[in-house]
Amino acid sequence: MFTGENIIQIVSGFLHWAYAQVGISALAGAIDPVITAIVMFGFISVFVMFLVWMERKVSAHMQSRIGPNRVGPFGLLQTVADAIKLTTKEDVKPVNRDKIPYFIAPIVAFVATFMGMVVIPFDKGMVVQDLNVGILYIIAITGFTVIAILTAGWSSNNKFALLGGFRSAAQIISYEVPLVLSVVPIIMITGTLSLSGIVEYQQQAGYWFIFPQIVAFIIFITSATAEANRAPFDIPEAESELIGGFHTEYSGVKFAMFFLGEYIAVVVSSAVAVTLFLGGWLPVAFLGFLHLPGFIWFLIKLVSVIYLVMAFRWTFPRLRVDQLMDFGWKVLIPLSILNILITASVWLLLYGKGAQ
Amino acid sequence: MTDLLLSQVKVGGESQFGTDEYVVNLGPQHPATHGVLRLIVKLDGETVKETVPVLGYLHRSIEKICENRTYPQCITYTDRIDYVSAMSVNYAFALATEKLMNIEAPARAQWLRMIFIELQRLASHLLWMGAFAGDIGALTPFLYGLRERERILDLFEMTCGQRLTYNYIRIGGVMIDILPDFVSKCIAFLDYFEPKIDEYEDLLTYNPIFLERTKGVGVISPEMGINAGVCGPSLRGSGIACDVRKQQPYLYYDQVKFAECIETAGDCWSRYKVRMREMRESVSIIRQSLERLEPGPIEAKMPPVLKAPLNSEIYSRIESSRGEMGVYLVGDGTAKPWKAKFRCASFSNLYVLDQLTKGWKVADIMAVLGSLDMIVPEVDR
Amino acid sequence: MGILKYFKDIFSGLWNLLVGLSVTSKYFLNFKAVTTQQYPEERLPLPARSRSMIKLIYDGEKDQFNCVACLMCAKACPNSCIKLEGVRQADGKRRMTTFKLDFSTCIFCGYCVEACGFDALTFVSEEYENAVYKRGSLLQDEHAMKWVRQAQPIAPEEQKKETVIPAVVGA
Amino acid sequence: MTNEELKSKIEVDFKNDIQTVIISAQKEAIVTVSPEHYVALCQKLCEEKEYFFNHLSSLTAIDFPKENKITVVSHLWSYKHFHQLTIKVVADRSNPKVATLENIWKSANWFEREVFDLYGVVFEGHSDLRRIMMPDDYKKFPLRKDFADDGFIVKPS
Repeated sequence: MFTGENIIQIVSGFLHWAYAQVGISALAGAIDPVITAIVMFGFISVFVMFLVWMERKVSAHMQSRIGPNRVGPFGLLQTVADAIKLTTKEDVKPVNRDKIPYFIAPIVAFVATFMGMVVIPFDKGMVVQDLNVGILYIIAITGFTVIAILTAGWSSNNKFALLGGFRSAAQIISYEVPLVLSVVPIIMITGTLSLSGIVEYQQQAGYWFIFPQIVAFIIFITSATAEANRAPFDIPEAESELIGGFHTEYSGVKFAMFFLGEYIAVVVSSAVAVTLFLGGWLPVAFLGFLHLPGFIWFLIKLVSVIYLVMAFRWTFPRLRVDQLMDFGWKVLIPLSILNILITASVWLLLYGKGAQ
Repeated sequence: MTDLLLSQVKVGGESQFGTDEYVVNLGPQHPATHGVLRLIVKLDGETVKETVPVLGYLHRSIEKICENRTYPQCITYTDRIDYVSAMSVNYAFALATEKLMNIEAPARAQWLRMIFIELQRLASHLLWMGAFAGDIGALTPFLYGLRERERILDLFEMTCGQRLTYNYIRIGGVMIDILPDFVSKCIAFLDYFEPKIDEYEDLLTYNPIFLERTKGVGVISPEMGINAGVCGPSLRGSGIACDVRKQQPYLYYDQVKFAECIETAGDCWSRYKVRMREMRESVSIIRQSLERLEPGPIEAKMPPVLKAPLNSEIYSRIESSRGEMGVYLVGDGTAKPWKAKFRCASFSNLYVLDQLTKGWKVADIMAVLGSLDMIVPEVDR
Repeated sequence: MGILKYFKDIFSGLWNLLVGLSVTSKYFLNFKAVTTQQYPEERLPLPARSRSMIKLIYDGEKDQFNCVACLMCAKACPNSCIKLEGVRQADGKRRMTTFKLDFSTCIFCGYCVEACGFDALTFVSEEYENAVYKRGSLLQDEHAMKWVRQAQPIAPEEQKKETVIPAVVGA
Repeated sequence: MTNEELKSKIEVDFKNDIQTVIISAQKEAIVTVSPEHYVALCQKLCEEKEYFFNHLSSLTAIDFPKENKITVVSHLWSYKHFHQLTIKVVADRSNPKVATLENIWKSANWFEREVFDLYGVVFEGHSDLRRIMMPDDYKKFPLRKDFADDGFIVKPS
């Protein structure tokens, strides 16, 4: 069967054959992860470009427009053209910027979100590094973006950017809490922090966690949207209030890095949502006869979740900064704590003390 | 968050970390000011301490220009006063001139004027709805609003040849009669349009985020609203009946049935509700007017050169899309007005912005500004 | 009660968000609901009355412009953007010699066309791409504005409507 | 109240304050008031139950260079009785000074700033009398009849 695991085996077999040909078999252990990372990087770049195109198409059709349709078939190459434009364009910098933080901020924003991809299992065994603390790792590493955004807002020496940076700090810190709390019930049930382990548990149990944990799913998607600074929680950017927020003064490649960082954050959080709640690479039950490889199922689910996030953006107004805090602290956190309590008590009732 | 920090600082009397006023220039080029309005906003963290509008970036002195043009020529400039609702301003000037010179427009012209002014009100409110939602952060209603507005503009272009500055309503009548298929096209549009209003309401009215952003924000109390000269839908949101169409009927507004839309809360949400309900009323007015449209002349008999009597003056008011639109004309016996004054709703509505935003957050400036339905060319003239 | 209201608010809020999502998703799934046009390829014909460009009517049979330089258009123009001169010919009729219209100040109000009593000025709906690269190109003379009326007959009711326009403008 | 009733009532009530009250050819009631009674009259018109002119619809000025005067015109409207009144007060053109109505109707604030900006009428007691349309360092008063519009027209090259 043509599954993700087979692909990995074939590829690694090919690689080891190639190493033997050039005589560096001894180094294989060191080179393998590097090559995997490069492949990952390529895949993610292409996928993010597809997402940008998808977002524009989705928004266009929601607004009864056509969207990009000039470059390539259905405008698919539009993002490539945009990327070329952004990379070749002049990098306009404010004179009184704080030079080093201004330079570092977009790199941190890009890298921090990108690192999250390392532990996402696309298929059984198709994962760069299957950490046993995968969820913790993702939550920790994506939290880095707040530093990037705050640095960007501060170093641009622009009033709107500074306001945006402060808003972002307040927002991301308060939405980390419900994000983590919504994941806790699943960890309680499965007893593992590894993402692959959670998917395997769903396979054995025969159901996806979205069914017992619908509340957690809603809380997770909401907080993940807020974490990625996307509408309706895009107050750090808020183009009708703060023009561009923290990236007001960024242009060219640096802007592209922020832009890509935002989309990768969407991919990472949606991928985690798929893994935790939608059964990762498992096939949809009533469509099992299709016998598609696991990573195709994963991508289908991923794109559906991302569509949901995009539909939020193009339907809802933006919250005000204090209402955002209120919503986070007064609605999401109590709900997620309640969810933990209910899950724990039901599990105790059902399985007794020896649950697991 | 900022409030908390500040309160801690102030407890010790002399503060160790002084906080500065944070002065931000919103505009003249800013995505949310609908043109070239400049707001100097003094902030304390996210909280607004003072909003000072700086006007005049679009001042073209249309009143001075009108003093040097003949009465019919002035109409072309009234288009530019409020280009989102040009028909209403056209009519405001034509009405003042007709009263000044004792001209009575024929019945068909009056009904046509009513149809076009109400269509214009629909177009203007649609653009407003989109821009208001856009200010709050929902971008899709803007496109929906423009989509329907486009069909209204198509009706205008079919009749008078222009889409924005019509110069259609003239002194003593209208420019040109409608085409034979106008009535059927107009009814088709209304049939298409009415379900769309429900769609906008689905999208916005009870959306919890929209409610959060607009309910209780920017409350105009009735006393303050009247005293500060707020008018039109913005004042009707505070529960004051102030529709000039009801209080000082012009055209044939006393012959059609329509309700004056009044909400009582006075916040952004009630102003939104008033305008949404007004769209439905406008649709009903257009339907009634189309039924009563009868063949006949479209232009009154007039002398070839229009001259106002010596020492004559008139102040006439109409309800434009944005509120009360007054035109004050002083005639001196020549073909040109000695003085022309346009009293515009946006100008007097914008005055309350500072009082409405004091103590609120930055984002509320956009919500309040959007809900007041302000158009910069009308403020600056 | 407070707790109940708290959960009720959350549920009604969620429901209204879903109602909003259903509207946008309805348009997303209906791919035929597109209302925009692809401009350079798709050109919509403008209505016949469209005030797109002012043209001077040229009579091909008599090999001359219809304009007799009566200056009514120049008087009617609110911005004084029309400048024209004429001469009295040997047969006693006036003819226009130079005609200049400054489109940089023209506001397309239509008063000149309405004031013209000799069928010399007209609006055309075919030409509407009036942008130029140099501001000077907007000052057009009679050669640039020359336009020969097409032979196609105007619909009778349209013709009747056109004649209703009275020329009550000017100082 | 109709305009005739308004006229006769004002004639009786404010005999000492007003200069003239007329019904114009366009059927509008127009009161001309002397500058010293201007604010007091407006205060009464705003507050007394029979008049109740709670809405200052417009405030502007007219320039008469030949008579050497600037007339400040305000239009009042009552949301309760649906009647309209025009109030005129005459100022000297060389040094125009009129009392402010800001303390009666707040909306007069910007209207008076506009008149100050474009006509140069100084409103005494106004809280914030700055230019509103023109730049702060502008010297002329554009809506006066002797204003020369010199050098603003850009001719095409």
